[in-house]
Amino acid sequence: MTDVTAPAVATPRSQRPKGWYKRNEIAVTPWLFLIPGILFFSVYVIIPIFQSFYVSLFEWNGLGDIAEQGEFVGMQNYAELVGDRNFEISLWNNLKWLLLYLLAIPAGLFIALFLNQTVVGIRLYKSLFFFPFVISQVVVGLVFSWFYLPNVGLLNVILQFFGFESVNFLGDPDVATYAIIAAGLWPQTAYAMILYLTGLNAVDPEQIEAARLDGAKGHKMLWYVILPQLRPATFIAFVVTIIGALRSFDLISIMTNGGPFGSTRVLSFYMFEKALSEYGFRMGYGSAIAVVLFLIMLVFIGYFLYSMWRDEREARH
Amino acid sequence: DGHSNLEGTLRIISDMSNPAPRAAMEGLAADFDEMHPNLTVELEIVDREAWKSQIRNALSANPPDVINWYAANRMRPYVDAGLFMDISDMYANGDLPGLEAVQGAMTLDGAQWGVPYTYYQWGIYYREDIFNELGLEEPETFEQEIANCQVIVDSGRACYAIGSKFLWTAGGWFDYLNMRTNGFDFHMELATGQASWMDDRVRETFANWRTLIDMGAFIEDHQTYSWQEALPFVVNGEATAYLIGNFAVPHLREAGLTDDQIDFYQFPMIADVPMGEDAPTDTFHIASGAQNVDAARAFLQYVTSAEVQTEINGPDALGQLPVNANSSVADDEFLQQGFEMLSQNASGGIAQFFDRDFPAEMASAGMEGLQEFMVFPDNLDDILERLEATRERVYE
Amino acid sequence: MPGVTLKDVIKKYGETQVIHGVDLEINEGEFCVFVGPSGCGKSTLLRMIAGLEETTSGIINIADNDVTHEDPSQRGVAMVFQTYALYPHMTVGENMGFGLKMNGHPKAEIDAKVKEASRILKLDEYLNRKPKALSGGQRQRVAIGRAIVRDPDVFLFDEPLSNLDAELRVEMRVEIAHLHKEIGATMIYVTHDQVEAMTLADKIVVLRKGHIEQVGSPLHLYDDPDNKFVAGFIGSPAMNFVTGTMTDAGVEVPALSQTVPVTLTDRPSNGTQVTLGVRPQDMMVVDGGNLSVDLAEHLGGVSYIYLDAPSGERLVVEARENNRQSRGSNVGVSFDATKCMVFDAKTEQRIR
Amino acid sequence: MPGVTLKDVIKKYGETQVIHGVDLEINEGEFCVFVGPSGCGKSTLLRMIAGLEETTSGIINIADNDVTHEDPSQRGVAMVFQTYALYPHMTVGENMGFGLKMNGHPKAEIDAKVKEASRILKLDEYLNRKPKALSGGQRQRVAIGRAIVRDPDVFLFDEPLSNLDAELRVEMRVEIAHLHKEIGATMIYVTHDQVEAMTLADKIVVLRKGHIEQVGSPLHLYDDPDNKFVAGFIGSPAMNFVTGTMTDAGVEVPALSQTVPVTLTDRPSNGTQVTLGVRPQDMMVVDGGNLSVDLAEHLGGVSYIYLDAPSGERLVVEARENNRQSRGSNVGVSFDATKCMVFDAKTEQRIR
Amino acid sequence: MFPTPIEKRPRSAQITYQTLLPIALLMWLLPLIAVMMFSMRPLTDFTQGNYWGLPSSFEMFTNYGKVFFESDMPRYMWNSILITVPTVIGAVALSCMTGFALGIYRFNGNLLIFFMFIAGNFVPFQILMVPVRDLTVSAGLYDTKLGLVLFHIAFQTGFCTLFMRNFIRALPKELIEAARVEGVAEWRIFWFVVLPLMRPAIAALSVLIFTFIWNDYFWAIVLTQGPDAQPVTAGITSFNSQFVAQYHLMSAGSIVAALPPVLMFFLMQKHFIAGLTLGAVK
Ligand SMILES: Nc1ncnc2c1ncn2[C@@H]1O[C@H](COP(=O)(O)OP(=O)(O)OP(=O)(O)O)[C@@H](O)[C@H]1O
Ligand SMILES: Nc1ncnc2c1ncn2[C@@H]1O[C@H](COP(=O)(O)OP(=O)(O)OP(=O)(O)O)[C@@H](O)[C@H]1O
Ligand SMILES: [Mg+2]
Ligand SMILES: [Mg+2]
Repeated sequence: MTDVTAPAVATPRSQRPKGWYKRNEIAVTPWLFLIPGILFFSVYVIIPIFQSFYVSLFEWNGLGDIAEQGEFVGMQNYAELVGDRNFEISLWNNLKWLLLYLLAIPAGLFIALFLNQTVVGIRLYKSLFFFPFVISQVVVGLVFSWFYLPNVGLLNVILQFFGFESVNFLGDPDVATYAIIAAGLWPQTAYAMILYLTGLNAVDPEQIEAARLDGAKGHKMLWYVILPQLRPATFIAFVVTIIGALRSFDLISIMTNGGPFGSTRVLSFYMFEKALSEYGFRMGYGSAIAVVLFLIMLVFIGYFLYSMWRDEREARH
Repeated sequence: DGHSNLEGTLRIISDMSNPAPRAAMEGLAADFDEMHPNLTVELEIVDREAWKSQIRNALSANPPDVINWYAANRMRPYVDAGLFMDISDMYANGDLPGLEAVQGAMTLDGAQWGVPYTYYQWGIYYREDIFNELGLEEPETFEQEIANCQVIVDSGRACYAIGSKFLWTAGGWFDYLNMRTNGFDFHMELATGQASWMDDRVRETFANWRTLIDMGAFIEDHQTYSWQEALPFVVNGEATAYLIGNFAVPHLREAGLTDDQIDFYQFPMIADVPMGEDAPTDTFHIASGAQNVDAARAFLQYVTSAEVQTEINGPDALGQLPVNANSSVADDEFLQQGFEMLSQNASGGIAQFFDRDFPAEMASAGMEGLQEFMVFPDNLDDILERLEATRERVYE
Repeated sequence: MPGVTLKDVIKKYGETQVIHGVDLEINEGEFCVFVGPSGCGKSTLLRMIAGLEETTSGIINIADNDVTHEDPSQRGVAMVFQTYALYPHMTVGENMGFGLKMNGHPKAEIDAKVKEASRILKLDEYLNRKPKALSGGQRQRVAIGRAIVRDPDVFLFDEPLSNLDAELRVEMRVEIAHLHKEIGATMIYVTHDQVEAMTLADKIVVLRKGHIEQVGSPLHLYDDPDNKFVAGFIGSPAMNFVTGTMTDAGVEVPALSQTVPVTLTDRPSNGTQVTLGVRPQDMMVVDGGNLSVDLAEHLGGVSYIYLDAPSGERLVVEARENNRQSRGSNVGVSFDATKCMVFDAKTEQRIR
Repeated sequence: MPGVTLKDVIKKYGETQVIHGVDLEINEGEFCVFVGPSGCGKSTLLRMIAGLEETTSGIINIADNDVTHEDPSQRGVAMVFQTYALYPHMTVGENMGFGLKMNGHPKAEIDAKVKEASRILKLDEYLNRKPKALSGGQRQRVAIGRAIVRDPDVFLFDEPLSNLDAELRVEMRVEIAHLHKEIGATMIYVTHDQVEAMTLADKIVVLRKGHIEQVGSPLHLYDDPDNKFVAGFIGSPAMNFVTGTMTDAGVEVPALSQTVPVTLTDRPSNGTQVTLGVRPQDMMVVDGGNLSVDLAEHLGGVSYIYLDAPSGERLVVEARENNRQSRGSNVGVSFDATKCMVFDAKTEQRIR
Repeated sequence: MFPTPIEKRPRSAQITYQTLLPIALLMWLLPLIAVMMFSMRPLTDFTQGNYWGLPSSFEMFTNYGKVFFESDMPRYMWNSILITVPTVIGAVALSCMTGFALGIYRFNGNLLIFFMFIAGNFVPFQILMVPVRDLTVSAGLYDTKLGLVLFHIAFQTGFCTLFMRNFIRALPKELIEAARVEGVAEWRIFWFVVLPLMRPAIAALSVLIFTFIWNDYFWAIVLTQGPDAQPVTAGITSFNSQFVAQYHLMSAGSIVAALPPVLMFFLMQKHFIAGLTLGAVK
């Protein structure tokens, strides 16, 4: 090696002085790209979650400033929830939603299996079957409330045609929730169907052939070979269905507005009713309901994040 | 006069979204705009049902100058929150001649918070032709009512159409049954939380109601319909009467019923108490955050003036009753009857309506209970317990 | 006769025919390898034997039964796939036992057979692992184990080693050879790897474009190919081909500036265009000549010397010694004329 | 001295150290190949030279500049990736010119350089195609072209041919050799393919577990490995190893029932456990002996004969002739004792 | 393929399948078909109880004409467009950036931030309702399209980030490394290398977000009122109160409101489904 000054002249490309940004480019760039997203998301999503917790500690009618108009009541809103029958009804209805909404998964699988063929025009059939998912829940709600109309609704016309009594699906407190869930299952099943159709596409054909050589047929093939491979699709269908069930609001609002006499309320609707609806002036109470809903959802979010985290970890190794 | 030099913009949000009121409101705004060359009137008409929940947002940020709302307790949250402007001085100054009689409905905490612009009677609208066919008379007592109803039910019809999906129609029934059974004062005690829902008098009201329910007086599945959706039952003759406000009349006419086919009678007497009536008043208010207060006040004066009142409540506009004592009631069978009923026959007092007299939370829980009662009368005990619990919390 | 017999087997996908009337006999216990360029129909033929593709026409016999229209599971065959096609959600043991379980065999019997197979394949300690936790070679062994367990008449392999790296491939190749010796079942094996074909096969079937080009033992195909295609396909590095013309003295080859004195039984007339083929192993580089050295690759034990002829043709010579020819130097090649093969330039058929 | 120098280079990922103090000098214009088993750190080392991985400690010099903490773009290196890493949305020409364009070179200059590179790589007619429309070999050439255009001091290749099929690999290997001859830049090349390493390298670096085992020319490593690992790694089929004990007469090898009379300068004491290594190419099968033939693979030109010793050890012999040893027959092996290598059984170091 | 391809089954099975398909479809879409039939009837059919018989006259054009010319429907539709399109652009732009940052760079807290986006994306709306409404009101954005747009952008950024990050993750990282070796600045890598490769993801997300936002109802009623700012989903309720019990018009209105996302789906089907599954499954 000769002296140290020579190379600087010989290879100018490496010795250029660089600015601070240039030197820290790799470390700084991601943050620059993240800032707008994080900012927006924090302001509108993350911070409001905590604000909701905060509001739930107040008795406040939503008019004026919470610090002035609101009254700090601590956990009292939550205490009141415990004895609130409507809350209890909502909770039970949410449970019904959770459980019955899951029917969308087997139903979607069934339709997907039915449609997983390559006959002429099947693409059109598939997209038409998917239709309900694209339509707004508001329209689905309207469509189904007309479908359910007592006496003149199509469903009742059909029932009567087969000699059954007409049923007031949305007017009977014992039936209404199920009727709304059925309406909700319509688009949700379509969603699950799409997930399964793509899942079925991704099933390794050689494994099916191996299974055929192994003598697995029909439902055995489905159970032992296909379903396990559809696990990712099932997982996603599960996640989106749970979330859909807990978020159910539009349908209830459109179809029964919580009625008859509050029997179709779920937490998300009850919360809205308490906080923002015509007679609802209890922001604190509503927020407390939202917090409970959030905590329930947190179980599922946690589960989802955990499995994502597991996948991430595996992907790295 | 001094108003002609109004300038700037006057922002009005109105909930008169049904076709006829909408046209009336639009005309009103246009006229006012024309009267004041330097003033621009911006009118936004919002859905009437939606407005009930949206008003608070509208008042919070960038509030308009003038808005629609309802009288009585329904104003309470906004008055408490300081969102309505106190216009007591207008009443005191005599800026609002002819409104003395209705001032009460606008009064909370000893001050006035807005002006009424229309009100309407409630009562029983019925199919005159079917009554004639069955040989029935307008009843005056509850016994007659029940007897009539029996005839109607026997003829294969329901006596009353009602659409209780949005609950408040059931509130109308309760108002009347309770006012007739126990009198106006007791009804108000209940509304203000002084009387208990466990009171035997309340049970008596419900017992009367139950008589009707048990005989099949109401149409089936009413909990599924909105009030408009129940109208076809009357139109088609499947139900003969409808306890409803006068606003239903244009709808009935539009559906093809002539004035020969529909008529109106006052809710019949049950107990020997002075007859109270529901006559809900719709109102205009100035938002406390209004930018153009001068124009807003002028507008309030304008709508409540005798001529304008006559005009906008006319049969081809709102088709309701004017609030100004100096204006004239339109030459309309129902308005005339209603006006007469309210001015002559409402000796008990005039109530606003269930959801306006009761505080919001009580009203909401209450009407839900009423609807449930109409479907499952056997649940009464449970319902009353619930309402009582709510009462204890709401009025604490 | 047991084994597998194909009679005029044809496969069409819609209008396109991909197998053109194949006749083939595979004896019981024979190890038969299908080779051929990509797309020639090796997999299709194998899958037709397995019953995974329908046979458009013709007859397939396995162990003397006509199975042309049988269900795959009824044919007494087991197949090992290129991608292994292991069920990812089952353990190794479950994977191997799955076929028996589906066919209602009692658990004890399944366990015994899985044990036996895992012993043969040295998979004992992995029986409870999922395929994901295995290396490529282990997975391949499991796939073979799954086949063994079912005790089939015929094993079918579709490029079973092509997803393994070079070292492992050699190892597994040896294992498959052992396996065949040990259980003695008929095996049909698809590969495009020459070495696999040469080392494993009792019988090689060379396919091209849905036709059989030649059938025979590896050395037979190596020593006595029927045509240029087979000659070029079998042997590595590939046979060198140079064009030449028949003369009285033999084949005149311009590229080498020499006339090769071949002896042919069925000698074509003088002036016929022919192709002369010489294997790199049969050539030697000699000093002085009209070929220029382009590159020499030294692999330790052996060297490949790439030569450019003035005619633009290219030759590869395999040299045992590490003799270093410098790039660009002019050399010639010498070879034994009896080791040359002559092919018709047009039909590409061997002239013997 | 130009070229690339590594001084005590260390790489840690968190707690795990994957490169353990590597010292290496690569001369200007040299073709240096890194080989070693999977996971030994070849790619990591290469990426550290490229600047794509940070260097935990140690110094990297390129063309006499300390670039240890420089940005990749400042090091004067160009890299060719295993997956080619071509930008799919750019044409071949754009791909090659992209780096220059981003660094603000004038368009005319870019065009000229791209032209030149495409001439060298015979890519002229593809300049306007997208990578999708190219074959694997062509894509690889584009990737190389992208490197050439930047006129780097050092070319880095990470298994550039491993995604190509066997035939193309041979072809591209030859092309890379040509390229190196033509442009004469320093090249560092990672591969796990023995043949590539042997044929391309001026200098092979054998890595194991993040350590350098030996550095040298291909034939040097083949002929004179420093330890058992290198001896076994270089050469195909791999060297045969049998255990033995030092005696006066040489190494006594139970597996072969013979004592091999090796001559060692640095002879260990009698009784020392050693490993004897003999390459398959250096052995011959002879009749009579205690080894049994397990399998013979005949590849036409050459055969591999697998032998089992009674001790359980396994030998491979490469035979030129197509002599058929039947399975199970007992044979012996003969070899020249001077071609044997002796390794310490414990340290696995060569004993010379 | 599972189940066994029908063309490999006996002829009878094929015929059964071919007939079953349209029947199943018909039953599946029955409620929708009913509504479509409603929308073509005259009012008199309903007043006369003729809900399901043959229409007494075919009034499709009258009914849809009414929707378009006698109601606020066109305004609501226009609002929906003005809300949806900027949201799609905003959310996709933001998430391209966040996805790039999270998908390409390794830094402390990467996974944490990523999980924050995912978790936020699954949160029930209700917990945001009160604070977001307050925020919007106090920013003077209540009952403005901008208020809705800003919120939607923020909220959708969660989902879009999940989607984009996973997509970018799946890109070969050698592409980025190759660019780095060539001395391309990081933001230029984003612009010239990554962004062009994200085109399919951007298309998929755009269609998906379009439908999500178009169909949003909850936030529309929380953050807006009246035909100035409300999108069509919320508008349909006031449309329905304008034409209450006039099923022919309500049906026509609903169909009109549902049409854009349906069209979007049909035109961009491939992307739409890619969006649903890639975003979720990957
Ligand atoms: N489902 C199909 N429809 C139409 N043509 C097909 C189908 N499957 C295969 N082919 C065609 O049949 C021919 C033979 O294919 P096959 O897979 O048997 O080739 P192969 O010899 O196995 O090739 P490889 O070595 O690449 O695996 C090919 O030309 C292929 O294009
Ligand atoms: N990001 C990382 N984090 C932790 N360990 C890593 C990381 N990248 C590589 N390693 C480890 O470093 C070691 C060397 O990896 P490297 O990729 O350099 O091996 P290689 O020799 O190139 O192998 P191959 O031939 O399979 O490409 C391996 O053990 C690997 O597990
Ligand atoms: Mg194949
Ligand atoms: Mg590597």
